[in-house]
Amino acid sequence: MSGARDPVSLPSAAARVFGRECRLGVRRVGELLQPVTFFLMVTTLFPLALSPEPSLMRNIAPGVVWVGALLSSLLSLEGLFRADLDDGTLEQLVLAGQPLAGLVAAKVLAHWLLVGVPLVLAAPLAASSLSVPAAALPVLMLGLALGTGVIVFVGAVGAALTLAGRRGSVLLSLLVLPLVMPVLIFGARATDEAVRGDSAAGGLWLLLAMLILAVTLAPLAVAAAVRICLE
Amino acid sequence: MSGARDPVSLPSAAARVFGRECRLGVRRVGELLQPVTFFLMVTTLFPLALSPEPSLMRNIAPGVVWVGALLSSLLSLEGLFRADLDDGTLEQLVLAGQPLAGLVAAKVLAHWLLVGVPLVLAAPLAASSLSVPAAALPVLMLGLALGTGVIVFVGAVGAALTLAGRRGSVLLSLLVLPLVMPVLIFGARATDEAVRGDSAAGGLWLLLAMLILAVTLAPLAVAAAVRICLE
Amino acid sequence: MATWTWFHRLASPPHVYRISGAFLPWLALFTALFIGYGFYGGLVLAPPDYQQKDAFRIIYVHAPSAWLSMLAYVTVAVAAAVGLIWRMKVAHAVAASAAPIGASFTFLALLTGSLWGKPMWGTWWTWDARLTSELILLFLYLGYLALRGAFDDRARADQASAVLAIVGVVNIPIIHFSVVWWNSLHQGSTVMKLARPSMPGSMLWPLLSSLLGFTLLFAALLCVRLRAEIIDRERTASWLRPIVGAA
Amino acid sequence: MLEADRLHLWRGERHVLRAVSVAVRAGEAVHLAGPNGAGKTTLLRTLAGFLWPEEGSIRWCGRPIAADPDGYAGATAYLGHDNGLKADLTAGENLHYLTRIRRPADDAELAAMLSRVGLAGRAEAPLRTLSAGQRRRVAMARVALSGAPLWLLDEPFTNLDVAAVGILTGLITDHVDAGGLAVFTAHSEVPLGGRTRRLALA
Amino acid sequence: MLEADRLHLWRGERHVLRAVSVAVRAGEAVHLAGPNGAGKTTLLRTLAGFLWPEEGSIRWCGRPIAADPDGYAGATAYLGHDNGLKADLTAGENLHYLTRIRRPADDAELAAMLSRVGLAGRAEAPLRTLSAGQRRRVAMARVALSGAPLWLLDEPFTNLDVAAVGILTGLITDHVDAGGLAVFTAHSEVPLGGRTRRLALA
Ligand code: HEM
Ligand SMILES: Nc1ncnc2c1ncn2[C@@H]1O[C@H](COP(=O)(O)OP(=O)(O)OP(=O)(O)O)[C@@H](O)[C@H]1O
Ligand SMILES: Nc1ncnc2c1ncn2[C@@H]1O[C@H](COP(=O)(O)OP(=O)(O)OP(=O)(O)O)[C@@H](O)[C@H]1O
Ligand SMILES: [Mg+2]
Ligand SMILES: [Mg+2]
Repeated sequence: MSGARDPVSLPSAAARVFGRECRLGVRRVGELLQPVTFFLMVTTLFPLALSPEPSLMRNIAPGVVWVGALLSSLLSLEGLFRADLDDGTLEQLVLAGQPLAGLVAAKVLAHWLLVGVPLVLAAPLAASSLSVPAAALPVLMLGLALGTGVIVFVGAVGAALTLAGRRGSVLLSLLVLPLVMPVLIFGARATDEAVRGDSAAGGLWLLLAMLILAVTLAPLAVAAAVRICLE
Repeated sequence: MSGARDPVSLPSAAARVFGRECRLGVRRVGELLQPVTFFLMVTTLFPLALSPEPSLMRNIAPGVVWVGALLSSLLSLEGLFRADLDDGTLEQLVLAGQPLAGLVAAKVLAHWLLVGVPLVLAAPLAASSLSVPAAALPVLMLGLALGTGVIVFVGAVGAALTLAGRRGSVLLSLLVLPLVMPVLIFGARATDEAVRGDSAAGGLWLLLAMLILAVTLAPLAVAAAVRICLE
Repeated sequence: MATWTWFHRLASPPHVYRISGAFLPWLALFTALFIGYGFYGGLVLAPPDYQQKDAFRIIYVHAPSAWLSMLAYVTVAVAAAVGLIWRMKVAHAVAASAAPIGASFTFLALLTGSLWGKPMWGTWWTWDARLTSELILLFLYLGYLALRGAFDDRARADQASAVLAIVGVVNIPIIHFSVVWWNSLHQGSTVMKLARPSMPGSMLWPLLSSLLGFTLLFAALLCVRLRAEIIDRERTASWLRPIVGAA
Repeated sequence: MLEADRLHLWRGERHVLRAVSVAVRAGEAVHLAGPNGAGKTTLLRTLAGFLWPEEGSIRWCGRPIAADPDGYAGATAYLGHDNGLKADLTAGENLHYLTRIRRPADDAELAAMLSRVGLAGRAEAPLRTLSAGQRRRVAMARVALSGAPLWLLDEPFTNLDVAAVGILTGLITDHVDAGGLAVFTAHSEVPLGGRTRRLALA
Repeated sequence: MLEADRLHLWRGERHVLRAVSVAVRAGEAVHLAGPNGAGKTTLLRTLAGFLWPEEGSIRWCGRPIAADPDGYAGATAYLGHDNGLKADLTAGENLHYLTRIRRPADDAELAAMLSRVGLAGRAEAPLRTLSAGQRRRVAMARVALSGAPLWLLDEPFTNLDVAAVGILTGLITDHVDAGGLAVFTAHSEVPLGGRTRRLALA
């Protein structure tokens, strides 16, 4: 009797964690919609505060959309592990007897879906209010899909590292921001190229490469950080 | 024996609440610095994501600064009453036997100081990174001082109203944003006028009027909302 | 004290349910009459404007729905205040029923306004004071409805949303006087200065009739929704049993 | 002095309080008993004014509590399943702020109470570094310092060791003997002698 | 089977565990006793692998637990001062997810356990609408369903009424009689017969 009676496989345990995240997301639709509403707010508040000259607007539109996406996915990360830590369910995840990296990867993946997909879907709305031409939409949306993935996976490491001590998402932003700055720069540049009608393939490939790196390495770091921060 | 032995006066009870907020703010410096770091992030990320043409930058600078200030003070509001609700200290405030509006006014006032003052102090930094002329700084800083006051007091009503039910700061933004939109518009416009060298007195007087209105009426609404949302 | 008990008896759910049922057919009838004349007079009889051609005819929907968007909000706020101060459940039911109607009229005003804006100003949307404050009104309605939805408990939903409705009422004068306080793209007040109307009678009378008709429509819709709301709230009450059983 | 009469209260679709009546006189403690989910917490929170009964009345000194909510609140001390303390403040700071928004109290009084609940040496420790039982002790010190005549305590003995149970019993005894009122819940018997009346919820 | 040998642990500046040793064999339950702040929670969390002792060793089946942390975690069920349940999920959903990341279990088994802890009718209720004791019951159902041989329970009897105390004692008895191990803390005596050994911390 050295282990549990008959343990489940990692994929099916990860599927449970994924399912649980999605169910929770649906229960707390308000929280789920927060990043995307925030994104739309940021992108529509600008025309209000700036003098609305369409020519100027089109110039800064890609940057505004990408800054909005970065900020809103960053903000959604603060609660990623914090809520689980507070109610004790994070301990249960650690004690599941599964490789922790696999379980947290499922959790972060679910978070990406729940945060990233609404952002990508809302992008056309934001873009049109900033008079981005429709031709640039595919690049914008694809770029956001990849870019939010990088942000969420890299950000998860920061979220796990800042669990210990008092809650302070400032630390999180400070840790994560330098790491995801390239995403912002390449994403905005790719969109800008698409707006001017140039090819944006280079930027998108770069984002894809970053995403692959983040998805493979970040869960290991997250698992290590979670173990350290439970006390 | 129908009341407490010898109750304290409202001002001195309010002073205790104020002191407690400040002490907590100092204990959790990380949390305290969050809005201002966020503000600086928003205002410095822009030049990074946009093509930094100084002429264009100066055009949008007032809007960027004000959107940053609005967003960062809004975000700080989510936790204003939530933390107190979770650990049961909000109940203790309600049961203090003092007019609740007075106590919450002290609390919100402290929050304004802790959030607003750093923002105002950081404004020159943000403004210089956006190449706002130094001559416009006094108007910008005065405007921010008044404007964050309105946002914090009006936002406190939203924070109290969204206490019940699940946590969802999306709802908070949804409720508060329409109410504080005028602050953004007038604040940005006044700064813009100062940048162009015009007189910005009209906008500042309007902000002051809104502040007086908010400071006098919001605490009553907050107190009512807190009583409603405790269950 | 006598008026007080009279007030409360008047506001009892069964009484309100009965009265609103009795008003409903009459409201429907006069709604049809006034809107009918307003639309016929405005869309068919009135001559095309010398400047705007036929585009101005959208006023017969736009002005009334914009007016109703504000009236409905004031209704919500006043009902909410009554409910909050005198703990009157029917008043909360009125607020809850009026809000979605008001949101719809707001949406209609925005829609017709921006349809009209395209030919008039060359753009669907600008960040003008009146347009922005009307959009804010829509956001306020949406926030009000979202806040209601966030509570499991109806009594608390009533009270919390009442606080919000009252706070939000500051927006109404802003909408109305926005054209006066700021130099706005939007039309100044035309209808309300009856002393010197800046509109020929053949355009004005249909407009006034459709204003009245929309107001009656609001009242009629309010009655319908209020009755449904009362049934939902009082579903366990004994006075409802014969009524619901019969239906 | 506290009279609750035929209270009815629903939570969601659940009819939790069904015609519950309680009367507590000065110098008396009422022990609310009942199985999990019986409505003890609900009743206590109703008495504290956080929940409003759909029917029934609550009177304090003969007047409905809604007539003077602030006055009634000032007469009430509440200890719930949560301690009502800030984890980031020290034990001493917590007591300082929570006591002095209610009544003036000098430092010696606060220090004496801290040492009475056995935490004399821990006044400077942030609450988050205290054990569960030590936090509960701080919370009971807060109640004892409140100066309120009416104590409403929801499972106050949770997490307390034998010594702390004795201390809390002593605090309640002193309070009641000085003419105070107390309503508390507990799942086991509490040695308060003849001061306690037991009220069982369904 | 579980052997902790001369554990030393500091928290901040406090030397909380001083040469604490525990050994638990299969079919045995250890009752950790001690006053508030003695270090019971600290010891349990150390045994669960959340805290690492500065000195001393913990062995499971003869091997240091650091050698195979995931394997040891799979053999452990932990119930802390927090319940480890999501307030937004229903009782049934909580058990579903928390059990099935550890082992396959069919719906009938989950339902049977819910009714054993007296919550048969409340499977669909969001946890936030349950009373404190009802939540603790769900948490103990989670432990019983975990299939883990080693149970670490921190004041599991908190908030439980008399009936629930009986149910939990029954669950522990069954577990131990089937060859399981349990370490629990409690401030009062627990009627587990001869299965329990008592270990007092300073
Ligand atoms: C999206 C765009 C628009 C919005 C949100 C909007 C909003 C409003 C509102 C809120 C009112 C009621 C004002 C009050 O009673 O105080 C109103 C009235 C009116 N609007 Fe618009 N409007 C829009 C576009 C237009 C356009 C393009 C025109 C035509 C040039 C127009 C003409 C009028 C007229 C004539 C009235 C009646 C004025 C009065 O008698 O007070 N609107 N609109
Ligand atoms: N917010 C809520 N919504 C719906 N039902 C609720 C809510 N809160 C509590 N209940 C239900 O009301 C009943 C009474 O709960 P209460 O917390 O008062 O019980 P209690 O007697 O304090 O129990 P315990 O001994 O477990 O603390 C329970 O059945 C509970 O499920
Ligand atoms: N994070 C921490 N930092 C510093 N000291 C701590 C910390 N956590 C606990 N302590 C101290 O360690 C000691 C043991 O705490 P622990 O929670 O293990 O006690 P316990 O035996 O579980 O008590 P209780 O019966 O009250 O639950 C206490 O004196 C406590 O103040
Ligand atoms: Mg309870
Ligand atoms: Mg403990």
